[in-house]
Amino acid sequence: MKIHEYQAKQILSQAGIRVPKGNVAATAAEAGRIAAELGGRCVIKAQVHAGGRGKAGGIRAATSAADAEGLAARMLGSRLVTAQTSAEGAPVSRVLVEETVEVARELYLGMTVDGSAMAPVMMASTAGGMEIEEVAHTQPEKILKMAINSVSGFQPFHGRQLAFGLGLEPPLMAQATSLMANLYRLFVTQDLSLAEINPLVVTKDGRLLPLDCKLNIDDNALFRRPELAALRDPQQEDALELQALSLGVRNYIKLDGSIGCMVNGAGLAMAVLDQITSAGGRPANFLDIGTANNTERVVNAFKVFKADTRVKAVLVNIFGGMARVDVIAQGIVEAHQQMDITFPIVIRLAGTNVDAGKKILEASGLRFITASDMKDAAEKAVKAAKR
Amino acid sequence: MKIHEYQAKQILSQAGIRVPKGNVAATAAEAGRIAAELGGRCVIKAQVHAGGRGKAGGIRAATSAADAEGLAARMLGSRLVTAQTSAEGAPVSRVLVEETVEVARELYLGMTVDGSAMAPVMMASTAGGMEIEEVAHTQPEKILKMAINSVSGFQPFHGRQLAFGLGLEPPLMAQATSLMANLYRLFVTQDLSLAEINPLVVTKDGRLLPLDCKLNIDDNALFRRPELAALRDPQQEDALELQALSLGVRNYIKLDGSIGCMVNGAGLAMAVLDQITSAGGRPANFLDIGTANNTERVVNAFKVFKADTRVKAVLVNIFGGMARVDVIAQGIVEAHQQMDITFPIVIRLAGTNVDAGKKILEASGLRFITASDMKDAAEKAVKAAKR
Amino acid sequence: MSILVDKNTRLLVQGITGGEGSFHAQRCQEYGAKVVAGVTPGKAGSQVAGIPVFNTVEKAVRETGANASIIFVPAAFAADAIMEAADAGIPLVVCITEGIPTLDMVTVTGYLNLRGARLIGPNCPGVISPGKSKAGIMAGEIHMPGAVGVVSRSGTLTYETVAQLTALGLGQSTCVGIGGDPIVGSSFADMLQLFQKDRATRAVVLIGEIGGSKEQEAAEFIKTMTKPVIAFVAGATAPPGRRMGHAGAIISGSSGTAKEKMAALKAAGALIAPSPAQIGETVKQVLGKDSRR
Amino acid sequence: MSILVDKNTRLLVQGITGGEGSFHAQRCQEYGAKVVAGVTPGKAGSQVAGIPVFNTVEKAVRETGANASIIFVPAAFAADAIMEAADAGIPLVVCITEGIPTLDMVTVTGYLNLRGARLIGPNCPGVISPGKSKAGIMAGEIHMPGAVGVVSRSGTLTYETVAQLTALGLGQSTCVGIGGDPIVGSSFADMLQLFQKDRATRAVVLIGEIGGSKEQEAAEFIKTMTKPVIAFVAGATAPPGRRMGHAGAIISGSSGTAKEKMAALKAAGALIAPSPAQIGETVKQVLGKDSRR
Repeated sequence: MKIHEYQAKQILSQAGIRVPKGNVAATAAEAGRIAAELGGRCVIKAQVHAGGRGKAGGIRAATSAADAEGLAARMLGSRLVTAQTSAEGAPVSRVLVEETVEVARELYLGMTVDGSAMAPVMMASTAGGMEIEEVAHTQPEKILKMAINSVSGFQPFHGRQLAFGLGLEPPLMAQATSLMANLYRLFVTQDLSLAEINPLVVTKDGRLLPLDCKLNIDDNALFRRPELAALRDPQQEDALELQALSLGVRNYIKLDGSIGCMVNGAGLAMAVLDQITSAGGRPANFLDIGTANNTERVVNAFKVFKADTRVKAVLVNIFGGMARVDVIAQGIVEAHQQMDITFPIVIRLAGTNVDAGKKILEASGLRFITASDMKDAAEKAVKAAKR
Repeated sequence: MKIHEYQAKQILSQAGIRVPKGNVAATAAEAGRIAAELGGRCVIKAQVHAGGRGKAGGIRAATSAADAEGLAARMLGSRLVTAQTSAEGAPVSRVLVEETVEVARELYLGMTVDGSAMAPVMMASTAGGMEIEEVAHTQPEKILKMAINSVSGFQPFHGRQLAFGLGLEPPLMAQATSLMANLYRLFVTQDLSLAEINPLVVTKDGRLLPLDCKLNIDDNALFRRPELAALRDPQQEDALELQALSLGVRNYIKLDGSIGCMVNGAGLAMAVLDQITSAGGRPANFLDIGTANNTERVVNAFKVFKADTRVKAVLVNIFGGMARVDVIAQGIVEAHQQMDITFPIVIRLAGTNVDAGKKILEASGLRFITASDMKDAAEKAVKAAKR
Repeated sequence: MSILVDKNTRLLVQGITGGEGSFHAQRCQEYGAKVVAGVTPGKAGSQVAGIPVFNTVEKAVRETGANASIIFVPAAFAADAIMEAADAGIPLVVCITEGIPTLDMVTVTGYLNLRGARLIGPNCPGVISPGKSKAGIMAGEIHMPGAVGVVSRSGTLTYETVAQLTALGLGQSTCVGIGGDPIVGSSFADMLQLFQKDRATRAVVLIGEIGGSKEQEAAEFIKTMTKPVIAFVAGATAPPGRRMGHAGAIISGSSGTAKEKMAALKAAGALIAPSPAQIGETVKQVLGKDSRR
Repeated sequence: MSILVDKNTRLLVQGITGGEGSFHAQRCQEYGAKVVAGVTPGKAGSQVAGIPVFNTVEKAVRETGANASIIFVPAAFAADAIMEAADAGIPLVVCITEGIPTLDMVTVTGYLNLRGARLIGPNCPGVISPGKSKAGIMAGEIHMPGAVGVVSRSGTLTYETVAQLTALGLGQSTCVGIGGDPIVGSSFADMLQLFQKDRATRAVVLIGEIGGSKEQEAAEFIKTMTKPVIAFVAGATAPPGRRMGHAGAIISGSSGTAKEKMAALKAAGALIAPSPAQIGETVKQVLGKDSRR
């Protein structure tokens, strides 16, 4: 789960990490007041769940409180289009008003969990302010990586090694190791899946400050982090995905094509997308219907397909295992009973209770396009969507 | 470092472990008031740093607030002599006034660090209320032990295995695993060296309650546990040991003989005690003078010997390594200059700067009994003490 | 022969009194697995389909000699269950549970490493050695005994693959789902190593996914193998930065894409199936050509 | 030959710019040890008696090839220093520091186990292989090269023993103080195993103390040894339940007493010195009688 920059900085601050002075504002007047408290000169940052804000005009310097109020007024209520958002952009309902910082150096500090090391990894780089994946690709030697196993946890020596590696001598070294220790503790105690401070700046007055910060929370751990789960901002999420979620269809991701997909299992679902693409079509979504054996979720998935005006055809590919084919088939029939479905449906069924499932579809008297395997299904769906 | 039962229970309570209702009192009137709040019927427990209080009359049942006040009045200000105290006993300056609990079963739960497992170990037994070392000796199968390594930490399965092993079925099982998890967290986060809940009782109304509790804190970790260090009660410590401590002579332990000992190194100091004993004498103390190379500590050690009226002779056995023999010798001379020393002093010197040390003693013109090795020294000290 | 499970496997089911645990304990039993015990704390003394239930794994192992465990307990309690199995000395732990917090798995894998236990999963379909034993949730009837090893990060895509193989008359030695999470107990390379040593396995199918670098690590091991490996990586058309159902299936940076993974596998000598529907055919081509037994 | 340290030991001194670190770095150097580097964070570029100082152990190892470390940093920072050395790949770490919190050592020993590094100490005098190298704080001049291995929980009692041996013309192969704390990196049994394998060692002196059960574990190993072991356990007359300077030296329960320890050692075949002043004599008797080379 993603959260906003201002929320991430509040969390850093609670974890004992010093952040730039400032506050979040939901109205232009509020932004002006905060700017005045900061002495007028400040930075106004649009709060959206996407990077690339600077180039897109989402981060602006204000010279006075009035200027700040004006900038905030223009940002608030608008949609910000960055390289990382969709073409419609993300809605700006809050701005972060922060002190202007005189930057001497820009560094990068990040944490994630490394599946190969099976441990949290702290990453540091002198190439701060840049897209770290770009740096990893072009200048891998510029990224210091340290896997921190859970036997030792984060020790001061980890911090010294990274800090000296960044060229930070005392007393900045001590600031850096303390910040890293706090970030590690935050990461492991709060179930973060990603923490990025980019840039982490050394100010001209000798402070180490997170100028921007991104924290993602492990979705699987939200059940035990209710205070973090409460930070979700639904406005930043796609409308169709939100609708799917509210209908209990959890593993739904909107894509940009015209073929709605309903598959059981994430791997098979990805393979179906691949198969559609190689058949010359474009999927409208990823959807792993999962294994919960009830017809309601199937009906709800069809509600989402119907709400998606781009969908010209639907491909159902089910290989029963945990999931039972007859239940899925029953769900498809119920969907037709509950709503007016006009798009063609290609169905490929296999696995547990497949015969019972096929009988249900036949008995319904409804028209479906049946397919013998996933390749056949993909080709038929592409053809159906083009009609 | 030891603390009182009432302090230990406060710490348990802060760690989320339910303890019997009650409070500590320094006056009989206070004890009466607490007893009244508890409904009159209660238990009065003398707070001393020693076990065996029950048999020694340090734990008494009161039937009313007035009764409680009377019992407290008799305990407070007295000295309690138990099997674990010296003959003079330990002073009672506080009593714990607690609810009377109807006991259905008595269990034992303890934690310590096992040097062989190199990990904290949780121990549980159905033989609650008994001296656990006695149980370990006579019925070792009655003690369940579980080493908890720092990779996993305490996991619910550890708790279930111990709880089921104690015959605790749900819902007591859940109470027990939660209590154990809290005790483990307390132990490792607060640098305890020993935690014993004995007995841990199952009450007739189905509660799991620590009826008595002993917590010791790792002396080496007191520097980072100031709030625990503040719980020290000097009244419970031996006067000579306290004096030694206040003089900076840290590794001093009072024994019951007549030969004062000053040795460098704990192992050698123990060996010297053994040598004195095998020569037919009895040491007055254990004293590892350590390696701090200053004469003041040596002088202070002699102040302690002088304050100890039982000391008839002093044995100095120094094998210089980190510690320099000349500094020790200089200290001995300074001690004679600062105070009137009447007991004979047997000195055996070896190791770093031994020649310089011997010269200092010779040049002083003072009379010492010199010895060639530790056996010789012990024999001469025993002889000197008998004169 | 086969890997991981066979006729000697004595299976314990953790969470056996729950809906899924009870259902699959019986399916495994029906398939021929020796299901010797179940564990649900507080339910000792009861039975599920004749299988005795114990309060703790330690006790279950002591009384029944269980040497493998399959876990169905909910995500919040699964890490504890895995460690309990390892602590009790069980050498093979299969965790079906999906949705375990990633940092729990950091602890679990560290602990299992210490105890020397092998974990398959979590968030996986488990293991089947067709005709011998099953410690998993896959439908037994689509499988057929034979000489192809299958290892996959995905459940249903494994079924798809197995169905293709069986339809072409290509039986399987063992099929393993290693799980779709960012941290899983066993890697592709771990399983390839076992398949390489297994006399019954003549070729291995590896089914990867976008995200992480487990396929690249597998490629390093494939370079040392003498048996043919047929590979497919799902998610070539998935958008970057999104979690595709499997928590591990996020493309981050350049190394997680299906394209790079397939390139690494190909460079290491694996044959890449052109589409998910053609995995079986590709295996058939390879085994047809392969002169080694 | 010898154990742990010899002419090939390239010693790193952690905390080299402190009083003790600097003093003993020079004493080790004077004794003939190759002291190749020192570490004090923030002091990189400086020198102590010609020894280059680095900010981190990792860097020091990379630049100087140090393969052993001796640690003099204060107790509050010592655990971190030990782990830093192990993390940098140093196989032998000697920690002199006294007063390290016990739970820090739980973490440290778990981590070193993972990294495969050996720790001697903490709260110990270190290691000396007379005539070859010294990674310790013992006075070099009381030692003499020879065939007796010495292992002890105590510092000065080791000196006492060595002085007795040297006075009797019995040189030492290696002398190791394993440390007096409840949790130390290496046990008696670990050291006995090395001495048993060491061709230069003909007999081993083991000096134990009250508290814990390390001597009993040593006894188990002694049963398997072909070389004679001469033992003494200090603290026979110490009162129970008190911490005798060494945190480990507390008699708790029945198993920690000198009497029980000596009985266990004796039963395992060790010769018990009748008093601490007679350790040397006892060794002389044994080696006189011992016909094996």
